[in-house]
Amino acid sequence: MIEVKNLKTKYSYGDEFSVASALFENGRISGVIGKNGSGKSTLLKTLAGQRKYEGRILINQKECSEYSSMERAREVAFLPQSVKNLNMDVRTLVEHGRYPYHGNFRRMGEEDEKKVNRALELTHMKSFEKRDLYELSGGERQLAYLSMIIAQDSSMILMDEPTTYMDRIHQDEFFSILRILVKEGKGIVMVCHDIEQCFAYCDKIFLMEDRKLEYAGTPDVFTQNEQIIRRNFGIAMKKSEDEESVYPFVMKK
Amino acid sequence: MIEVKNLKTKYSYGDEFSVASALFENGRISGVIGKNGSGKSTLLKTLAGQRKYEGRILINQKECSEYSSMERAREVAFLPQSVKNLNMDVRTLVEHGRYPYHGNFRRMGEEDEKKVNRALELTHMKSFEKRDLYELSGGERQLAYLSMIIAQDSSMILMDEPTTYMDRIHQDEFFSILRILVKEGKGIVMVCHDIEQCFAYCDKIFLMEDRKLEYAGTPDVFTQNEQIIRRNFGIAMKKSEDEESVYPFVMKK
Amino acid sequence: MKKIIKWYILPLGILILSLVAALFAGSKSISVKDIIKVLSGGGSAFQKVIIFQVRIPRIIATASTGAALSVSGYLIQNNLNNTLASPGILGINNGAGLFVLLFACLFPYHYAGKCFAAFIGALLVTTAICILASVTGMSKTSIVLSGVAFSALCLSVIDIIISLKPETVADRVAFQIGGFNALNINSVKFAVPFIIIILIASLIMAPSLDILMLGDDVAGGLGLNIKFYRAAHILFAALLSGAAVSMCGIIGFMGLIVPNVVRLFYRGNSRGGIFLCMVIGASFLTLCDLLGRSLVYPYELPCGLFLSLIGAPFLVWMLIKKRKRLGMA
Amino acid sequence: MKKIIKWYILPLGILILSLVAALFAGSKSISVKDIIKVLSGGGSAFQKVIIFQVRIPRIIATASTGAALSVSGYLIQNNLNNTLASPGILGINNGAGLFVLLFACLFPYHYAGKCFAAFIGALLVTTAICILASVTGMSKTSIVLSGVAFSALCLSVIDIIISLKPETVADRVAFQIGGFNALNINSVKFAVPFIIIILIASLIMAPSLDILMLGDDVAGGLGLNIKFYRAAHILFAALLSGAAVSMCGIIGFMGLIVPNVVRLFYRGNSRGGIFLCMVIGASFLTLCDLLGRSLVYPYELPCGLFLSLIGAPFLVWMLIKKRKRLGMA
Amino acid sequence: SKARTDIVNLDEKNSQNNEAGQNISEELTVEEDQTTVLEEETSKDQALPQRVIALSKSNAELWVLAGGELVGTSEDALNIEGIGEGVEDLGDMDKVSLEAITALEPDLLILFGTEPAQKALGEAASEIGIPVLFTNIDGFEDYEKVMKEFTDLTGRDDLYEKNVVSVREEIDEILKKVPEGEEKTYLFLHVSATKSKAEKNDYFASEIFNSLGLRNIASDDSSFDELSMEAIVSADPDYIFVVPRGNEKKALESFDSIFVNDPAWESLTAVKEGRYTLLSKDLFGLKPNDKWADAYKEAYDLLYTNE
Ligand SMILES: Nc1ncnc2c1ncn2[C@@H]1O[C@H](COP(=O)(O)OP(=O)(O)OP(=O)(O)O)[C@@H](O)[C@H]1O
Ligand SMILES: Nc1ncnc2c1ncn2[C@@H]1O[C@H](COP(=O)(O)OP(=O)(O)OP(=O)(O)O)[C@@H](O)[C@H]1O
Ligand SMILES: [Mg+2]
Ligand SMILES: [Mg+2]
Repeated sequence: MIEVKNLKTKYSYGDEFSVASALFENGRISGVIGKNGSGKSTLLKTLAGQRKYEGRILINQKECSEYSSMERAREVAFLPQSVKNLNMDVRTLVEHGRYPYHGNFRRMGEEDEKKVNRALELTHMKSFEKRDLYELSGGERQLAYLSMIIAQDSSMILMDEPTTYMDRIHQDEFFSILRILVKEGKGIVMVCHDIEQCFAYCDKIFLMEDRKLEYAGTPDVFTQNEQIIRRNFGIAMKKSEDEESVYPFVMKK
Repeated sequence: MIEVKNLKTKYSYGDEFSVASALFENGRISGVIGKNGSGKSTLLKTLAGQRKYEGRILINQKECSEYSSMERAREVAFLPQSVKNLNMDVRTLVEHGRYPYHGNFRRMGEEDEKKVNRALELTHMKSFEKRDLYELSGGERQLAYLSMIIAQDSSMILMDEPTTYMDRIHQDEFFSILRILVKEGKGIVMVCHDIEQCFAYCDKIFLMEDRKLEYAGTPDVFTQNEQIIRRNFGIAMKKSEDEESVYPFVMKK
Repeated sequence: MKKIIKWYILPLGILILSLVAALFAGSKSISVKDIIKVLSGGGSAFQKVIIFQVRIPRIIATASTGAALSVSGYLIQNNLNNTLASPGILGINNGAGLFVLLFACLFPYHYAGKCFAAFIGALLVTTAICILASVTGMSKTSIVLSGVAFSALCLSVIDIIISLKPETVADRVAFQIGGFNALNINSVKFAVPFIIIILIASLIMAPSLDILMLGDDVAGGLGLNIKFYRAAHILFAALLSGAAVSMCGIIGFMGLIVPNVVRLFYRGNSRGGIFLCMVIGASFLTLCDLLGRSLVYPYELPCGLFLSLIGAPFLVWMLIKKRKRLGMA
Repeated sequence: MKKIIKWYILPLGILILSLVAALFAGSKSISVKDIIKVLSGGGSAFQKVIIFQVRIPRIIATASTGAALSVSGYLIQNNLNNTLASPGILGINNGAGLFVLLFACLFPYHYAGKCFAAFIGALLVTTAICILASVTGMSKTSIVLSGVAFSALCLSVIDIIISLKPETVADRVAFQIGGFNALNINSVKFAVPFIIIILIASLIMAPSLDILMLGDDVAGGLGLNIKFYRAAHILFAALLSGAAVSMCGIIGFMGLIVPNVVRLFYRGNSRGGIFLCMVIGASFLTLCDLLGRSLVYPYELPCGLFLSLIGAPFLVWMLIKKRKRLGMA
Repeated sequence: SKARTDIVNLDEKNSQNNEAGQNISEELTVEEDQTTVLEEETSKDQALPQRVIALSKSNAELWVLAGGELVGTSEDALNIEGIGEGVEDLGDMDKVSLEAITALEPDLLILFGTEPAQKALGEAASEIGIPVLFTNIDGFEDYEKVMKEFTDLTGRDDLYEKNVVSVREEIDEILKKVPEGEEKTYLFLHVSATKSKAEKNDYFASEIFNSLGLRNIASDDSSFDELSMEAIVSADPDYIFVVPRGNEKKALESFDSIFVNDPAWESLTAVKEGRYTLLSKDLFGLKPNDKWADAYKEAYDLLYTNE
């Protein structure tokens, strides 16, 4: 669980980012939406302890900055918006997800192996485990990093546009994986540009506007407050009436 | 116009990629869809003259490999799937789009400046022109590269998942930009994972399956051949009956 | 307009000032008045010799060496996207050193010839690097590693020669330290026109360097012949530093510090960067050499000393000043 | 299983073979029989001196220097994600060289003490680099440029010392070429335990090196204290090469070639990479030194000669063999 | 050893007729049997060099010993006896500025033929019209030859008599006293502050000890010059001679520490029995020139009188 109060952060120039208060719960998928440049990535980075901030970020009741970095990584995993193309095979990458546990000293134990294998199976990347990241397609690479984050097995998972480059089937699978993780009690915070998907799968939605997080609520609430969505995305959302429809909420003009 | 016949290409290991025949026309938006790893990026790279190939790729009636690289760049622009985060300001980046014209020798002329400014205006990146790529959000960076490709002003534009990281408004704007370009007679080939968008905006759709391009047709044709889409994406498409719907074709279960 | 003053007029002004300073300062046996007399056609024979045969060639040599080495470093660093790349690390210096040594063994009493030897050495090694790199794909890593390999190879041959003919070690040391105190006028006549031509060529080709930095995918899409230009810039760099080295031996850190400093404070395109490297490198080395030859006259201090002594703290200062930008890269 | 043989047993076997070869080969005045006699407690006094005071310390020194320099290079290169990085380019060698020279001026002819001086020099310069780099954000570029700056600074002070005391130039050259023929047994006693401890420590810390390579964002998310580890690896590298340099002066290219070759043929994690660098570096330098001291006995050739002479073609061969992988990077 | 003296003698008239830099430099390689060529050359050219620069202690000394006067010399030569007050200090012999040389308007520049830095300087100087003379001394015989040339140039045969012929006689005197007996071995070390290097027979001081009946353990004529420690221990020389490169006084204070504390050195008989000696730099480190006989005498005393 991540609780945020009066959070403020800033780049060397430009306006301040702020969050008055927000709660990202365990067992929930929290979606962060907003325009380009509204500050979603900055928020996630800050929550992950990667940026200096003022105010409070309580991760499981303890202030983020009071964690040692390894402890924090056991509580919070973070997948950045763009990831590196490395000369490294997929399995090795995924094994690095276990770093917060074995650190430098312990070797990969049975437990670790199990977590790694499970992550690879969840993402269907088992057959790619010996392949190099350089030799993967964009979507496959994204799945490899996703496996790493799953292997990290932290109670909160922050993901910045994780479905980038994924095809539809993988996106669907991705959300079912999230469901599995959420059932295990993990909390997910993800940034997402596909509003229909977001409304379909997220339990709670956080909207960032102009470097501020000011609106939060269930998809239903947002559907009712049409103008907020329309202002940011040029469309509104409504409950789908078509029963063949893939998503429960669909965009309307 | 790009005409492809019996195209074959291959990585150092793994199966061959092949296209029996395909025509990417001017004045059209051609969408390339397919699963992760089906070979979309490889196809685009090959069309852009970035890979060795067997068979024929005719760019405006002339074999791709017979162009000098500068000539080719005046005919075909190419935006790769992932782009670099550089220490360079946006305007400089966009000006590089003029390289195929002025090369090393000529300086940026009035014509060039005009094209650059127009590209920046189309993408609404004019106000960012002095910003560094490092200081941009993911979506803003994507728009910067898009401006560069537009400034390149080639008759064919190949784009690999260009809407990555873009928010909904920018995506809409992106497609209206494409419409403008298409009206000017340019041909667009783009890879896209959002099927609804693709069906809404593309004039012709090319589906890659297992490293082969075997199906091509208008959105209507694909809508009729349900099983092909379903096999690849887990859903099918249908004409929208809802008149509030944003897209003319929507997914169905 | 402010930009033009800052990036063009100011540096050029500094260059001209340093050239003039270097012309008028030096031995006390010839006063400013004398120099003006000589320049306007008068003066004694010996004053003419000092000005026209000693001082002016030396100034020309320092300025062009400074420009050549800085631009050479800039080309290599931007081309390979590697702050640490320099003519030295790519084996160009060792190649030149090897040929100087070979030449010293074969024709021990032809000193003037060694400048051709150095130049040819630099060129041959670079050609070898380019061939190996192109066999291995002309990627950045393959160029860098080819450079390391040939650099090491040349060094081992140098070691063999020194082991077989220990008396050549002095030749080696003299070459390695570098300096202008015993500048040979023939080497200036050979190297300087050459350096000027290549400098102009690299200014012309500069835009391709910008495009290379966008990464291979994007650069290819913009119609850049990546392999060709990558090789061309390396070759230019080699020609420049080969010509410089042939005049004055190895002047370390010039090709490493100046381009890095320029890149820290200048953010425009490569043509501007090359121009700045050229002008700043030329004035900086001229001033360092001026210090070296006048501070303890008639003694000489190696100009490389001042180069590092002034350049390094300046780099530190720039690093601290620009630390915000560094954090992002 | 095949993996274990290939990456562990085979390299270790090679190491043991080279150590044994180095023990038995050498001056003709002592035969294999004699050596066995000495090792089992017998032999004449003079034979004992040769084996225990000359040959064994030398083998220990070459093996540990080889391991230290290779691992040092590997740590720096992976840490900074830069093929060209090495102890030399980061100023560690120049720092050690400066202190050796200072020491030579203050306490000439205390041969044993110069090894501490070298070591302390390397350490001080690295500390300075780390401080400047941390002020400027501890990014890769800031470390690299801080290294370049301090390296240049040390070099300029070296130049000043040599200008003031020209007789020290011989010390400078001796330090720069490096070798084991004038090995001081006290420096071995000091440096080797040290090297062993740091090697073990870097094997232990290896996983953090892997994580660093994922980039700062991802590494931070995995709980790595990026600044701390980046500094720690640099410091380890400095300690290793400082200790090595204190025994034998600068042995160029070791820290550049071995890690690059290892990275070309081995694709596993950093712990394996460090292990391979260690073992291959140790056997390679031991063999090179064996060649150096036995080929022209009673004279010696510098081991660096064979290092480049064998290492460089090997690197070329690896480059050609692995050219497909290179194309991607 | 072979003596070579190369003269790059630039005729002033010649240089006026030709365009700058296009001068024809006339290079004479004078081998042992060609000394006459040089004499002819100098006798034709009656004008004696008036403004001479010698850029090393040894060369300056030779020129002064031959009765010449200098206008400029390198720093290390300034304390030589017989150097006048007005002689210009030109700095470190490796890094003399061409401009400083030209400013003295020399008509002869004497340089070492073996030093590349001086060689380069010589070429650059002759390029702009300064006559240059290179010397190369590896032993007493070379000294004799160069002195012959110099005294011929200065016309001071009396000084040749005094500084060469009588020295030669003194040396012969000493050599006559050398007792016959078992051949002892020695190791000659040239030490700098951090390193020691064994000298072979081509070093001038080795010639002295060899003629006094000793044998250098580094005695072959290969060109390799790093003697292996194993070889030193195996050869176990009877004497070790040490000459410092740097400050002599400091070397005297601390040169013991080179040999003690290191078990390999300590095991040598010469060290155990204290037969290692620091020799004076003036006689055995630099060419002794007119004190050549003193060097022989000191070596003789060390070997035979002290016992
Ligand atoms: N290093 C930086 N220095 C200055 N400004 C920055 C920096 N990084 C980002 N910004 C600015 O901060 C704002 C928010 O950036 P952020 O990356 O958080 O946006 P985002 O909501 O993730 O956008 P996107 O959907 O495009 O990824 C943007 O306007 C961006 O230009
Ligand atoms: N350098 C390479 N070497 C070997 N195989 C490769 C290489 N690059 C890509 N591949 C493989 O080729 C296949 C097609 O890759 P490509 O990038 O063209 O897919 P894509 O359709 O663009 O996928 P995505 O939607 O994930 O971007 C993938 O299975 C990938 O693993
Ligand atoms: Mg973002
Ligand atoms: Mg792709």
